[in-house]
Amino acid sequence: MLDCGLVKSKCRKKFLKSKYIYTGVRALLYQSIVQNYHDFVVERNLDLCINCRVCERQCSYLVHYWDENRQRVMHDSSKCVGCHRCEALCPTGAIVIKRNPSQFRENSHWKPWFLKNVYKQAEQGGVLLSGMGNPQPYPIYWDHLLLDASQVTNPSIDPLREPMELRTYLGSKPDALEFVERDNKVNLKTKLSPQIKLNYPIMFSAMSYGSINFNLHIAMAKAATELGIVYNTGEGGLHPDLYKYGPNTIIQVASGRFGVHKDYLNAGCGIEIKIGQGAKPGIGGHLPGEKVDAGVSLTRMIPIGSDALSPAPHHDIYSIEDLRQLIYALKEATEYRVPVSVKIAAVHNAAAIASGIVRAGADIVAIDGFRGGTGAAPTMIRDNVGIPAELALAAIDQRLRDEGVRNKASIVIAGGIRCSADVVKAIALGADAVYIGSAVLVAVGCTMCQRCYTGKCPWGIATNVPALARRQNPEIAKRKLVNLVRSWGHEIEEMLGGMGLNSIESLRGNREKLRAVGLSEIELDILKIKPAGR
Amino acid sequence: MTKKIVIDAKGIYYKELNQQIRKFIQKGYTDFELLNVSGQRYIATGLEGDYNFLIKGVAGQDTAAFMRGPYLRIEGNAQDGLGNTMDAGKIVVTGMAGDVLGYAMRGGEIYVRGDVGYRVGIHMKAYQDKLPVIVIGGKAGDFLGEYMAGGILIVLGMFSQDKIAPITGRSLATGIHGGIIYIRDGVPDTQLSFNLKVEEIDEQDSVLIHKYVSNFASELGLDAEEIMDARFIRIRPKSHRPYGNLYVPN
Amino acid sequence: MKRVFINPEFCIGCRLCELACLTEHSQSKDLILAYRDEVASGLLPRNRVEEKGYITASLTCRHCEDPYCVRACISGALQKDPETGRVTYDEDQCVGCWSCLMACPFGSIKRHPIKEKIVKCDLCPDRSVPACVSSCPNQALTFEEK
Amino acid sequence: MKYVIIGNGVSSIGAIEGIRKIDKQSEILVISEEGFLTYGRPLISYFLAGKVGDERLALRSSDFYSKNNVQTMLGSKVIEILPEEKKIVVKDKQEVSYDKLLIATGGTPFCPPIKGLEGDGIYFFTTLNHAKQLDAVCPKLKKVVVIGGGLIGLKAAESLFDRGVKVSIVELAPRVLSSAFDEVAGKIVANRLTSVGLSIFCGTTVKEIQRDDAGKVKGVFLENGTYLEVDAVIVAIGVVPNIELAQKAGLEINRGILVDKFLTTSKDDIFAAGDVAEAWDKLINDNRVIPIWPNAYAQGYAAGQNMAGAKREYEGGLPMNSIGFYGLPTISIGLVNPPEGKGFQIEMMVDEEREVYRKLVFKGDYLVGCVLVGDIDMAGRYAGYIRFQIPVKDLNLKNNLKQNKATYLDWPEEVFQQFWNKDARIR
Amino acid sequence: MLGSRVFSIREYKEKVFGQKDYMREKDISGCGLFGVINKEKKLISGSVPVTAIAVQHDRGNGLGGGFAAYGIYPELSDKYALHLMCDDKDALSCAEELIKKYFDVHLSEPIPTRSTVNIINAPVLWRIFVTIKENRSTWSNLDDYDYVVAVVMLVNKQIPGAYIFSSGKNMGAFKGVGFPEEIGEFFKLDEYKAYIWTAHNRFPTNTPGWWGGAHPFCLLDWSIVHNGEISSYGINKRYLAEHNYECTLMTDTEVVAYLLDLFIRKHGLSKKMTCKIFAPPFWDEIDRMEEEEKQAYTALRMVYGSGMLNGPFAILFANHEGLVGLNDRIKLRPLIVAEKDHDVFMASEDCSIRSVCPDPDKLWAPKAGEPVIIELKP
Repeated sequence: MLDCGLVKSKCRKKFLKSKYIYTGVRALLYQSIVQNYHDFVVERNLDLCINCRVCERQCSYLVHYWDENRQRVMHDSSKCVGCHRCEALCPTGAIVIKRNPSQFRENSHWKPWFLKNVYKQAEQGGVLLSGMGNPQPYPIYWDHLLLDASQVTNPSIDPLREPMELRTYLGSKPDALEFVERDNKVNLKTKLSPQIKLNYPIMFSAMSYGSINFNLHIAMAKAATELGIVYNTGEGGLHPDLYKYGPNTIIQVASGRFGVHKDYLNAGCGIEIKIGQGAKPGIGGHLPGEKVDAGVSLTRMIPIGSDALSPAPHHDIYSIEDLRQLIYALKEATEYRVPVSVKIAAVHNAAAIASGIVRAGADIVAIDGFRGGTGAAPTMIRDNVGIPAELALAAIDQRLRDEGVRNKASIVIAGGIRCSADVVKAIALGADAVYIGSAVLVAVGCTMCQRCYTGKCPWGIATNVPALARRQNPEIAKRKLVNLVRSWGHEIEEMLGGMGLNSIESLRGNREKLRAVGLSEIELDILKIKPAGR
Repeated sequence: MTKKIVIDAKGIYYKELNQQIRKFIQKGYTDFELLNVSGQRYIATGLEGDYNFLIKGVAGQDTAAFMRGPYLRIEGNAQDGLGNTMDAGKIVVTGMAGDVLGYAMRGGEIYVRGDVGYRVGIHMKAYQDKLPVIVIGGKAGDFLGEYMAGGILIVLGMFSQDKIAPITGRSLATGIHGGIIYIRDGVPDTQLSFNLKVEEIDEQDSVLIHKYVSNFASELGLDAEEIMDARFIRIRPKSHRPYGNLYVPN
Repeated sequence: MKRVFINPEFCIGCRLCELACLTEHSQSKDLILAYRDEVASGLLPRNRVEEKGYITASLTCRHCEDPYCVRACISGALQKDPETGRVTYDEDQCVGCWSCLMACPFGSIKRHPIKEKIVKCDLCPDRSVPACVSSCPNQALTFEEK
Repeated sequence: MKYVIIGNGVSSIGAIEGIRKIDKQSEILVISEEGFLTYGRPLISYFLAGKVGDERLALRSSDFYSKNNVQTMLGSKVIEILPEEKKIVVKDKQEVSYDKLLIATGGTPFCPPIKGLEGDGIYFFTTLNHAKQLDAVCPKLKKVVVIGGGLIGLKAAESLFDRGVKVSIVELAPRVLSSAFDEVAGKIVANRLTSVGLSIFCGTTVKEIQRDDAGKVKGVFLENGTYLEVDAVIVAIGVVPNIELAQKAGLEINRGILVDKFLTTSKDDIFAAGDVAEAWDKLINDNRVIPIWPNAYAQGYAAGQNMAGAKREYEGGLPMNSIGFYGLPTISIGLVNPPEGKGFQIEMMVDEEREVYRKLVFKGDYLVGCVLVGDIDMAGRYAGYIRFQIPVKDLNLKNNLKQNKATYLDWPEEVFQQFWNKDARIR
Repeated sequence: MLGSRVFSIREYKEKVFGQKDYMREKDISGCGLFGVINKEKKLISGSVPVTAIAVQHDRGNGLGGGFAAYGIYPELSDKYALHLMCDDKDALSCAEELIKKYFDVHLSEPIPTRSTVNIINAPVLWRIFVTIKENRSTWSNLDDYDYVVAVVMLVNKQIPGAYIFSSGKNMGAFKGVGFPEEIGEFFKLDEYKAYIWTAHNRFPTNTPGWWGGAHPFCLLDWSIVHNGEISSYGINKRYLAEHNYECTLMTDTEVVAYLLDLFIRKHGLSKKMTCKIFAPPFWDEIDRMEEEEKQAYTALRMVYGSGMLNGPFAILFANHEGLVGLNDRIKLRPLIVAEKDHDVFMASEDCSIRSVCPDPDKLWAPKAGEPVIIELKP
C-alpha cells in the first residue's frame, strides 16, 4: 500500500516506446475538480531535499512519490490530510505542511468549511464522516476557570517535600461507616461495595481494539499497570494476551456486545456500560470490515473482514429500568465483585439522567463531553450534538449532592481533557477522576488530522494495517503514557500544594478553589463558582 | 453424577435466590428444580458449566444472560431479555417469551414453543465453532433479527395465540449483515427491510432446518415431520457491508 | 559487548538509519552534503534495510563472537578486537579479495563502489550509541548487551 | 600448561587467538620453519604482482606475539614428535616439551614427475619464499609456463603476466578451475584471461622440460605435441598435507592427519589444523582435506580453544573460494559440481552481456552450493543458506534466491532470532 | 475607631443571605487558642482563661475574642441556655417571640456586662433559658437536638437583627469584637466558674468584623475554637450542604462544628474516629497497617474524604464530655498540651499555659493528626 505507482500493464507497454519511464498516472488531471480545494499544501525546500524518499515511505495517503522521469521526489498536495508525519520524519527539515493559502471571498456565514462540505456531498452523496472530537469554536469552559493558590493566611505545601496524595477510589460509598473500636484497634463493621483504586485520578478512556491497534492497547495496559491506574477496553473485547492486565482494566459492554462473555466480564476491575459517547451522542459505531483483521476478529469474536456494527441504543435498554436490569445482570454475572460504571454523553439533561443512573444502581457515572474523541462520527453529529463536559459535570455533581446520592456513585469526566490543569479543574468541579483519550493519542504522536476513519493513520494509531501499526512501538508508547501521567501527577501535586491541600479528596468538589473569568451570571450559577475578583 | 435440589422460589427476592443457587453449586449440586418462579431475574445469568434447570413459573428479565453451558427448561413463559449475550447452552420455553430474546447471542440454542416479542435475535453473531440458534414455534414481533451478524433464526408461526398477525413484524432483519433466517410458509414483502436476499431453501438448508426442528419437536413433544411439511424461505443479507457506502470523508 | 539489534516488528522502513550511517561516515558530517556529493564518490551506508512486503529490517554487522569474515580475511584487515569485541577493519590492509564478503553469512560486508575495498560497520567508535540506533524513530534498533 | 604450535600459518594464528580466548596466561610456543611472522599466504600473488609490498603482508600487527604473550622459534624445523614423552625434537636436537601440541604444518606443493624437472628455472608458488624467488627473477623472465590451471596457478599466471611476462597455462583437466568452479565459470574466467593475452592449454600436461646445455630451461613439450618456448616453469598444482611428522609419531592418517570434531588427532594431547588436517566437512558429512584459508583459521581457532579445554566442536568445513581476474570477481561456495542423478537440482542464470553468472545447487529443500561471477554482493547470503542449512521450501523464497534478491527476512523466524536478535518477531 | 468598621448583625446577615450560597465570601483569620479542663469537674475561675489568652495578645488584632465555659449554670442545667446578640430591643423581642413559639421560657435576662474602655457599640446581649414545648406545633419528627438546632437556625436566618450564638445546656459562649482580655472583662468572666474553658484570640485579615464572627462557634453544647485556615472549606461546606447544614457564618470554624455534629451525633462515630476523618493517616501509613486497620482507614478515607480538614489548623472542641485538641496532619499550626494534677491545658503557646500553671507535671506538643482527647469523669 505504500507503493505509489498505479501500475497497469497496458499503460506501461505504451510508455516503453517513449523516452519516459511509466510511473503511474499522476496529478490532478483525472481527479474531481473539488479535489483542488484541498486543505493543505506541502512545501518542499529544494535546497534541503536530498530525495531520500523518507517522506514517500511514511505517507500512507500517497502524497509523496518518486518521479523516475524527473529523478526526484514529487508530491500531490491534494491528497494531504495534514498529519505532519513526513514533516516529522524528514531528516533535513525540507518539508513544511501548510494550510492551503488559497482563499475564497470573505463570508463570515459561508465559511470555506461549509463550502467544501457542500461540494463534497454534492459530488459523492453521503454522510460526512470525521474523526476525533468536536473542533468547532464553542466556548471552552476550562479556559474560563482559574485556580486558587495560598498566600500567607494558609500556607502552600511543597509537594517535593511534603506528602501529597492523589489516590482515588471509584465506586459506591455508604453515607456513613460503623467502626468497632477495641484495645486501640479499629475494625470496620460496614461492608463496602467493590472499588477501583487509582494512584492518579486519571484513566485511559475507552478506545476499542480495532479502532486503535493492539500495540497501543498493550501499551495502555502496561502503562496503566505501571502507574496503578486503569485503562478501558472500549467496545472491542479483550485480547487474550491482555487478560493478565485485568486488575488495571475496565471492560466495556456496549450495544454491539462484541467479545462480551463470562470470562470477559470477570477479567477486569470494573465494567462499564457504554450508553453514549461525547463525540457522537445518540449514534452507534461502525468498525469497517477492513479494520477487522485476525487479532480484532479473535477479540471481538466476529469473522475476519465483517463489519462490526454497534447499534445506537442497547436493544435491551429502552428505559432507565432496563438500564437497572442490565446493571444488575452484570453484577449477577460477576457475583457483585466489581463496580459497574455507566458512561453517557453529556447532553442537555445530563444531570437528571445521571441521577437516574445512580438510582439504577451504577457505582460510577462517566460523562463524556462533546469534545470527546472518536474514530469516526458523522461530522454533523460530532460538531453539533451534546454539551460541554464542564457544564454537565457541574450540574451533575450539584444534582447528586442536592439529592443526597453523591456518595452512591463516583463521577468520572471525559471529553477534551488536555492538561493537568483541566484535570484539577474537573476535580474541583466535582469529578472523582477523569478519562483521557485524545491526550493519550496525542502523547503517542497523533496530530489531530481527524482522519482516523480511513484506517490509514500514518502515525500508526487508528490503523490495523501492519505496515502502519508497527509505527507504534508499545514500549515507547507505554513510556510516553507513563511519562505523561506522571508529569501530570506532579503538576497536580504542585497545584494542590499551591492551594494548601495535600490530598486530592479535599479538592474534589471544592469549587472555592475555582474562579471564573468572562462568564455570564447564568454560567456562573451552573458552575456554582465565583467570578475572579470575588 | 448429578445432585439435585428443589427450591421453592415463592417470595424469594432474586438476589437471594441466585445467591442460594450459587451456594448449592459450590456444594456440588448440578440439577435444580425451581418452583413458583415469579419473575425473579437473572436465573443462571453468567453461569458456566454443566447444570440443569427446570423452571416452573415465569422466568424473569435477563434469565440466562451471559450464560455458558447450562440447560434451562422453562415450563411457563419467559419475560424479556432471555438468553441475553448468551455464549453456550440450551434453553427451552414451553410457553412464550418476551422482547429482545437472544440479544447479541453468540452460541447455544433457544427453543420457544409459542410467540416471542419484539427485536428478537438482535445482533446475533456466530464465531468460529459458535453458532447461535433460535427456533420460534409461534410468531415474532417487529424488527426480528435486526443487525443480525450470524447464527440461525427459524420461525415456524404454528403455535401462535394470535391468528391474525403476520408471522413476523415489520422491518424484518434491518441491518442484517450475516446469518440466516428461515421462515415457514414465507413472509409478505412489506415486512422485509432493505438489503435482504429472499430465496427458496435448498437441500443444505433443509438438512439444517430439519436438525433444529427435530430438536425443537423432541424438546416440546411435537411432530417434527409435520412441521417440516411446508415451504420454508431463507433470508440472508445481500451484503456483509450494509452501510459501507454511506459515508463521505471529510 | 553491546551490539546493535533489530526488531523487525517495529522497523518502519523509513531508512533513516541508513542516512544516519551515511552521515556519520561522511567527511562532511552533513547529511545533505554527504547524500548529494559524497555518495557520488562512493560513500555508502554500512547498514542496509531489508524489505519483504511490509516487513522491513535494518541489518548491519553483528560483530560475531567468532566472525566468519575474520577467518576468511587473507590480509589481516579484519580482526576481532579482543578488548572491545568489535570486528575492526583496516582499510589500508584490505586488498579487495572479497573473501569476507563471501564468508559473512549475514551479508554485512559491502564492496566500495569505487575503491577495490570493502566497507563495513564500525559501531561508530566516536559515538556512545551508533548513529543508526540513535536515529531510529521507533526504537526498532537497540544498542545493548544481550 | 604449555602449548606448542608447529607452523605459523593462519591456523597457528587462529589457534593462538583460540587459546587466548580461554586461557590468558599459559605459555605458548610457536615453532616454524619459515622465517617470517605470519603473513597472508594468499597475498603472495598480490606481492608478486607488486600490488602489496612487504609491509602489508603481515596478517597481524608486529606486536601480535608479544601482546598475546607468545614465544616463537622461527626458522626451526621440528624433526620428531614424541607423544609418549610429550616432547618434540627440533632440528639441532633441542627438545621441547609440551602439554598440548598443535600440528599446523600445512602442505607442500605437489609436483608431478616430469622429465627435466631437476635443475634451475623451476619455481613453485605456495609460500612467500616462493613468491620472493619469483619476484627476484621476474625481471629476467620473458616467457613462462604455469603448470596448473587451478586457483594458485591462475593467480600466479596473472601476477607474472602483470609483470610483463608472457604466460602460458597448462592444465590437465579439460578446463581451468575445474575443482572449485564449474564449467561455465571456468569458461568465463578463461575467456577473460585469454582476451587479456594469456595462453591456456587444457586437457594436456607438460611431458618434458627442455634445457640447454647450461641446464637453463628452454622450453616445454606438452602431451598434445605442442612446444612452448619458455624461460622458466612454475609448478602451481596444489599442495599435499605435510604428514611426515605425524606419520613418524604414529598418528592416524588418511590423506591428512585424521582429527575428530574437536580437532584432536588419535593422540589426546595432539591436535591438528589447517591444510595438514583431514577434518569434518559439513557438506559431505565426512572427513576430508579442504585446503582453503577460512577453514585453516577456523580449525586453528577451534583447536586452540579445545587445547585450552573448551570442548568446542568444530562447526565443519565449507569449501569456498573467492578470486578475481582483471576486475571480474568470482566466487564458489560449497558443492558446485554435483554428481548427476543424486537428486541435485541446479538453477542457473547467465547474463553474458554483463558477465554475470549465477548457479545455485539445491538438494531437496536446501541450498548446498553456488557459483557467482560478476555480481557477487549477495555471496554471503548464499553462504548463510548453505552454512546454516536454512530450508528453502517456499517457491517465492527460491525465486528470490534465483533472482539474487534474498533477504534475511526470508529466514524462518526462529533462525532469525538465533542469529540476529533473540527477541525479534518477523510479522 | 475600630467600632466604625464593625458590622451590625442585620448588616452582616444581609451580606450573607443577600447572595447565592456559592457567592458567599469566607473570612480568613489567624489566631491564638487556649483551653483548660478539670477532669474531676472542679470549677475553674474565668480569670484563668482570660489571663492565659491575654498572654497571646499578639496572635490577635482586636477584631475578635471569645470564651466558652461549661458548668456555669448549675441551677439551670436542664435548660437550654440561649445566648443572643441583637442590634436593638426590637430585634430582641422579635427573636424572643419566635423562641416562645417553640420553647417554654424559664428565664430571660440580659447577660451581665461591665463597661470597658475598648468595647464599644456592643449589641444587646441576652440569655434565655428554655425547654422544648411538650406539644410541638411543627418538627414533631425531629429529636430534641435537631429540634433545638432547627429553631436556632430559624432565628438566625429569619430575624435580621438577632443572632443566637450559644445554645447548649449549662454552658455558654461569650464573645465579641475586641481583644479577648477586654471581652473577658466586659462579660465579667471573673465572676463565672466552669470545669472547661476555651478561649480564642482572633486575627481576621479582611472583615469589618461583627460580634457573631468571633470564636468560639457553638452548636448545642459543642464549642469550637480554631486556629488556621481550612483549605478544604469549599468541599466541606458542600458536603455539609448535602446533609442539610447551611453554612452562614463564613468561617471555617462553623464547618468544624457541623462536621462534629454530623459525625459524632448523627453517624455515631467516636471522637477519635472523627478526628481521624479530620486529619487522616497518609495512604502510605495506611498501606503499612495490619489488614483490619488498613481496611478501616481505607474505608474512612474513601467515605469521608469530603469531611477531611485539609490545610493548617489547630482546633479545640469541647462538650459536656470533655475537651479535644487536634492538629492538622502535617502540623502546620502550633498546639501545646500540659497536665497538672487533674487539670489539662491546651494552647497555641507554651507561655500562655505557664501564665496560669507555672509548673505543670507534664508538657508536650502533640503529634500531627493525633488527637488529645480528655474525658471528664462521669
